[in-house]
Amino acid sequence: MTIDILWILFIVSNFFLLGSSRLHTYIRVISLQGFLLSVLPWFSEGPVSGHIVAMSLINGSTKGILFPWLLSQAIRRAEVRREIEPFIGYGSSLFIGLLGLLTSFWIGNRLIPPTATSVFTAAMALFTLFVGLFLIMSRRKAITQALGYLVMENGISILGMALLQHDPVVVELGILLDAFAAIFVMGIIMFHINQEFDHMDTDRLNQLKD
Amino acid sequence: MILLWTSLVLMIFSGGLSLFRRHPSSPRWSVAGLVTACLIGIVPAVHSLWTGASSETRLPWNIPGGACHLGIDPLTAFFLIPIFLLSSLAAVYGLEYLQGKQPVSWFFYGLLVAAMVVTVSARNGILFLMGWEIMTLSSFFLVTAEHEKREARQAGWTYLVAAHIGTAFLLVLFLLLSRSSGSMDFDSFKGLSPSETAPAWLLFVCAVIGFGTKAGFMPLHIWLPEAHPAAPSHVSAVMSGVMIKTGIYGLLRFLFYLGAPSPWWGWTFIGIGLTSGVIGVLFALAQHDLKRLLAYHSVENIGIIALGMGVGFLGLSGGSTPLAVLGFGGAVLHVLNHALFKGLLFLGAGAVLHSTHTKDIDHLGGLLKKMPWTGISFLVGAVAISGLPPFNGFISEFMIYLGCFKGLSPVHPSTGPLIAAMTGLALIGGLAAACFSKAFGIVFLGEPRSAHAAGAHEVGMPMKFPMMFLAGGCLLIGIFPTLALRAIKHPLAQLIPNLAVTLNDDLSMAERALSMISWSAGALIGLILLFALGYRLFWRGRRGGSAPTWDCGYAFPSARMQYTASSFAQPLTDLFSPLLRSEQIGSPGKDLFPKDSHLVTETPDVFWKEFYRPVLHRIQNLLARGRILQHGRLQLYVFYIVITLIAVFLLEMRNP
Amino acid sequence: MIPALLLIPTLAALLAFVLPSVRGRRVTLVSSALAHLVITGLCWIRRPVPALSGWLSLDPAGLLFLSIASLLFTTAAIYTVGSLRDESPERIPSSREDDFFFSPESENVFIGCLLLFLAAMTAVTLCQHFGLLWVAVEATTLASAPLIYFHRSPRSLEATWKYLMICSVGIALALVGNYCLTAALAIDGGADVSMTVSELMRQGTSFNKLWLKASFLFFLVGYGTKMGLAPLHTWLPDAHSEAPSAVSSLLSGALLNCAFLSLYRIHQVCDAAGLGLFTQDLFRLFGILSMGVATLFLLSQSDYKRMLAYSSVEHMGILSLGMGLGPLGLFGALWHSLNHSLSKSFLFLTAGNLLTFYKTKSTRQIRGILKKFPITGILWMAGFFAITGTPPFGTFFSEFTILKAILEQGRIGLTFLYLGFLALAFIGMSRIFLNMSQGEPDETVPSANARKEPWIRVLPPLILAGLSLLLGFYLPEGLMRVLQEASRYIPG
Amino acid sequence: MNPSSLLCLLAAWTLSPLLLGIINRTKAVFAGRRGSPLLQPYHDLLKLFRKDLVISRTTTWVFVAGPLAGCAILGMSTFLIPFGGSPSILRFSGDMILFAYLLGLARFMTVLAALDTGSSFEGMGASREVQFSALAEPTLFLALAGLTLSTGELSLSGLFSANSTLHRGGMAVPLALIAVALFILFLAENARIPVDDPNTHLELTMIHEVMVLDHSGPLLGLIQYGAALKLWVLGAILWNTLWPFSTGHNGADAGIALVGMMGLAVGVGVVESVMARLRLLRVPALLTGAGALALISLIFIARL
Repeated sequence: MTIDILWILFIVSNFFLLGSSRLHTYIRVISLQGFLLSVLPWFSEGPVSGHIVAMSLINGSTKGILFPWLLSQAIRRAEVRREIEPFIGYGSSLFIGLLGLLTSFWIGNRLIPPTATSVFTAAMALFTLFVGLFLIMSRRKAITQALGYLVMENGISILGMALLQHDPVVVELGILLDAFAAIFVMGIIMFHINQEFDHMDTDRLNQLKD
Repeated sequence: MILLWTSLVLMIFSGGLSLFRRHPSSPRWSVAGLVTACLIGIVPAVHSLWTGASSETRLPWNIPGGACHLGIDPLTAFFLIPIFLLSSLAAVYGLEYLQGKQPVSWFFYGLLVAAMVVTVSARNGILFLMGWEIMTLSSFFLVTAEHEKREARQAGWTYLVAAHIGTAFLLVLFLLLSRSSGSMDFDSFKGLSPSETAPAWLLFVCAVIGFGTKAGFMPLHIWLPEAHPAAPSHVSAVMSGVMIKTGIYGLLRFLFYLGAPSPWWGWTFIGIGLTSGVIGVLFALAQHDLKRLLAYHSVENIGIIALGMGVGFLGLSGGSTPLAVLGFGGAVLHVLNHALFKGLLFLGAGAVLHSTHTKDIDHLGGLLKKMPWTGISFLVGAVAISGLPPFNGFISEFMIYLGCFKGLSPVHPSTGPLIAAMTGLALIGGLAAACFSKAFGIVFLGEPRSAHAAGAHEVGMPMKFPMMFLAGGCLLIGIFPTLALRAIKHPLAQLIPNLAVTLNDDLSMAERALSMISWSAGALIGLILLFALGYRLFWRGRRGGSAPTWDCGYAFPSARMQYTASSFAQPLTDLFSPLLRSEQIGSPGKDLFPKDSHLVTETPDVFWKEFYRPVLHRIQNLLARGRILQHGRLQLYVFYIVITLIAVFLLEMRNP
Repeated sequence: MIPALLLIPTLAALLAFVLPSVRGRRVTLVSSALAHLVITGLCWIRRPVPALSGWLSLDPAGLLFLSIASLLFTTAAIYTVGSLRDESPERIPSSREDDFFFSPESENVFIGCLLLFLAAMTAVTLCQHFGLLWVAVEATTLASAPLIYFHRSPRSLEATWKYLMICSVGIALALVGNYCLTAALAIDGGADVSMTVSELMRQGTSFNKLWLKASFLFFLVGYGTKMGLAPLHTWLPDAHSEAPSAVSSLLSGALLNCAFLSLYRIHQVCDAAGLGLFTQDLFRLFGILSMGVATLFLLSQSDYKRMLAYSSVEHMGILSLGMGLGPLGLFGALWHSLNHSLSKSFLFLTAGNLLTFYKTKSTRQIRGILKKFPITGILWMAGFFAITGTPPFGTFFSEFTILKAILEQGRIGLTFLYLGFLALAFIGMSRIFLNMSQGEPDETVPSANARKEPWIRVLPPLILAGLSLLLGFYLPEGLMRVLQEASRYIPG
Repeated sequence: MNPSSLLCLLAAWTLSPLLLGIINRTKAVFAGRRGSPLLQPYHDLLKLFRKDLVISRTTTWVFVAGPLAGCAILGMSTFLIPFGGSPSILRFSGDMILFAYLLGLARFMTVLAALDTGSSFEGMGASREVQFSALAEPTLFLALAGLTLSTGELSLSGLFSANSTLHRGGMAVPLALIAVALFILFLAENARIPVDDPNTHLELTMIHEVMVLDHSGPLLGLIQYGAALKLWVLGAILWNTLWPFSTGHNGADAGIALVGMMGLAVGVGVVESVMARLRLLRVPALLTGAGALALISLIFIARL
């Protein structure tokens, strides 16, 4: 039953993301989610292998420490503190988040749990995924979108961690590759956006349209 | 068959010759090759038509469902002969007409002729469609040969789009036909019972729309009055004379795969025929561009062919063999006749254009004196297309009329459509005569209305000869219609196989009538010659001198005071103005002492103006609203992804 | 041979990154492309032995797409050399919006990434393992992003940002798909099964259906984003229009196919697991939707590169539709992917030439190409006929085959939608293409010297156009067999 | 060949100008004048044939060919007309079609000859002529269809032969309608009041006469003779419809037919005397009305 505490933390952190405007809060929450993720494999049944230990260490160090640090560096360089004028207000965001939670549970409950760990794995993964996507589509700043992407990654990782025992290494490699790509390539591009437009709003990035 | 293949290869080769040799004499070689190819190709066609024999060859072709399967049977041969004949004549004509300009157009010309040949002799669906589309493309390039002109581009576009949409229906038709057997070979379509593939009405509709677009059935004709005037005249002649007939060919060949015809097929065709015929000729009347006028007459003549087919289908569905024989006979014969006189008329119009550099009828006049040979050829064409004896147009219309009369019987359901067909044909005939008395009268008679016309000169032999040849053909069929009857006998027997027993009886009835017409035509010509001789002997010497035309006492008559084409047609166009919707720019002089005034009337196609253009605009505006989708914001795009994801999940995970 | 296929472009890329000489880099590019093409050609003669315990092997579909990618890359490489040479380095890149010159200092990054892109695409065609496949697809995104950003203009920056962001979201969803696939296996204890296509297909119906369905849905949305199925296509017109034309030609002709191949793989697995009808429904839905949405934008498009991009969306719709129609449809779809790639890439290369000649992407400013640049004009016209499925180009026959598949299933409504969208697209594109090609050249629009069409920029599209035309007349026996094996279509 | 047919042909050739004389005489009587002699048209023709020709410089051979061919064609059409119970010399299925188109050809030639002068008056006449004839043509065919429908015969001679079923009982009403339609056609085709006024001399109002303004001498004579022939052949068809009976005796039938033709001429004279010419714009309505009558009769017959 201890795993349910983990889930509640995930849900709360997700709603925190939806309701907050400070970029530093985002980063702290994402860091928290990274640590939560690293704990997740310990709850699965079966023996604790060296493989699991290694994975949880890698996860904790990258998602809990490395990425947040890189992002806070980027924020400092770009001199932005908070997300202003999101497309969807914070109150509405929370409400939509609630709807997303319900939908996730609706879909997740239809899927037979892949492992005996918890019945909520799929639902939680979907919900976190949804929150990440929602951040991308409702916020204005390029950096918030990158943050949203990381949240999404976390959601995916929930599923991945639950399946770690069945999973070949390649899938785990996938998560890391994905995250690296996101941080590095997006970081480069954000740097260019910053240089080109002197700020990181994506408002100017709508020239290409029909 | 080997001759046909040789002809095809030679045709494409000699057309391609013009691509590589940029020498002034290279068109000459191309044309020589083309004419030789046509002459070679015509041999097996004539043989098949005369003996009723058919042959085919099949070569492997590595396209799924496709096979290089060509064949000649009487029906094919009947369409091949005008193709070869008119194409070779028009090629000779084009040699002088183009004067070495646009050498590349010879490549497309060769391709066009070859594609037409492939289309009518293909025995495999894929090959047919390939020929069909190459035919469209090559003629598209010919239409836009002078693409620096706006009209040519517009015409080309309209043509291309219309042809493309028509082809889409053909694709459906072929695929539905091949559904039961899975093979695209025509042989496998035979003996198909429609219920096992698709409802017959669907196939029928697809065929009529698909082939009708090419043929120029009335609401689908819009490309035709644009494309024909834009093309070089020898190409117009080929397009109008034989290319649009491939649509008729398609109908004749494929409708018979659909099982027993229903009466409503006949009614549909008669309806199409009346619409195309009457409205076509009315629009022709309202035009003052000579080639556009001729193009509308193609619509009209296609209408006449459709009337004949309608009569034929009524006969088939009602079990009345004479009706079927006369109807289809008339229709098939009109295909040949139209090729002759419309080819002739387009060549004539081309000669006028070549010599005067204008095709506006209102700027011409008095050309008969300057261009006697062109003039008399054009006159022959004009009389023939009006369906007047003793020329060929009369023969085919006569057969359709006779079919209508023959089919009349009280309380029979097909009497109504037959009467409609007959009356419509009469109206078409009257209006066509009106239109061509205008076309010939204003262009060739009277005084020149402009400097263009005054400076006209007769064209050279390469242009004169094809026209005279075709005029001779018109007269030949007009005087010896029984010859033509012999030519359509085998195609008819092939079309209506279950009637083969009674075919001879029915044909001999027509033959009796036609031989009497033959005598009458001979007598008529004799009588006219007699009168002419009398005039020559007795009165010609008694000229009391010559004078100006009676001018009602007006002091300074000028050539510009002559009746123009527009004023000539005005009573009729006024009468039908609700249909024609002519547009007027400027106004005629008013008051007792009118000042300078200027009046232009235009009669654009009413279907294009009132239907296609608004509909296209409507669609475009509607779709333009959807373009907000691509709004430029990344957030929105991600939103699409989320919505799609949720939608597919809700859609597919409903019932676990 | 498989290692060679992967290693040649990778090593060449490393070489290009470090090589200081301009000429050396270009020679590396072309020669490695040719080498790759030769080895691909050898694969037709003898299929290579699988590597990495079957994770990498070349099945018929892979062979088809590998050949397309390799061929297009070779032509694009030659073309790139020409365009790099034409855009002389001493010209100063201005900050104008329509600045299309390459900046010289990034040329080594460009060539390096181009080669890496080839390596990634090769990997996609070779991967039989879903995890590895996913990595390879991700790698194509990463390798191609710098290529799109090559012009360093705000517009290309925007395009790259959108491309990266949307494709990353898509690829993340595909990763979820991978997990769901694992879950589908794990539930019934089939944990030891390797996630290669053949192994999974051997599992047959022993999957957990619901997880497999979920997996497919995630794959569909994920790889569908990469493939450009509407409404997930939004990055495509931006990226394709802003990238250098040789890159556009590769993106459209080869990369979209890679995504299609990924979907094809998961479709194979679902089909073997008895979910064939379910996947087919969705493929048809997305197919026709893509065709419809693309038509919206084709009708009066004012940027010819965007028009080509939307046309790609339309054709991806056709491919998806074909995949949703059983073996015959799949046969048509695979065939069509070949035809489309050839025609679209030569169109993009020609568009690149037009851009160089006229310095504008506006369809309204270019007139009379046929008169001014005859070869380019002919290519442009030929491209129009090829892309709209007009005989005698190969596209006609493949579109026809798909229509046949639709009608064999008796879907009359779908028939009318399919033909209707094709016709509307034809109407829209014909207006644009014809107006650009025909007529008198507009002398008020500045353009390059007339009659100056360097062969190195005209030859590659000419070759592709010739092949595209050839496929309309003749489908080689070997190719036919590959198509049939890949689609399991046995002609009756 | 039937000798009586030959006689009828000769009658057509010789007696047709007489009809013109009768019409003029009737009109004179109605106007209270004495009028010209009945044979005056013959004198006119002879005079014209003896005259010299004056030809416009604008014209070509078409100008001469028009009257020549026109007259020859109308002469040809007389071969197709049965008269007074005797069949025509040329008869075959569908000869009525040839007949209708021969009239069309003659008109075509006349119109061309008119246009050849380049005069706007003659152009105007030609324009009106083609308009009215285009409208008259369907009416003629509707009438012919009605006759065919009621008899099942396909040739003019068959339609009006002694054993034709045209005089079957119960056909009276539709036949009368057809006859009225044919009478209107008869007036219109022969340029008679109320469609055209053969005696007017105001160019702007004329149709047929204005087309031949420039023809003179023998050519004008040919035109007038042709007009007389046309009057005869169309009259013969009208009379045959009005009197579909046979006494069984050739001579008697021919006599009755001759008297009938004279009667028709008198009838035309009466109509011309008591009616005014219609406005040109109303003529299409008249012709369409005739077509409607024929159509109504067709509906009757088809149902019977």
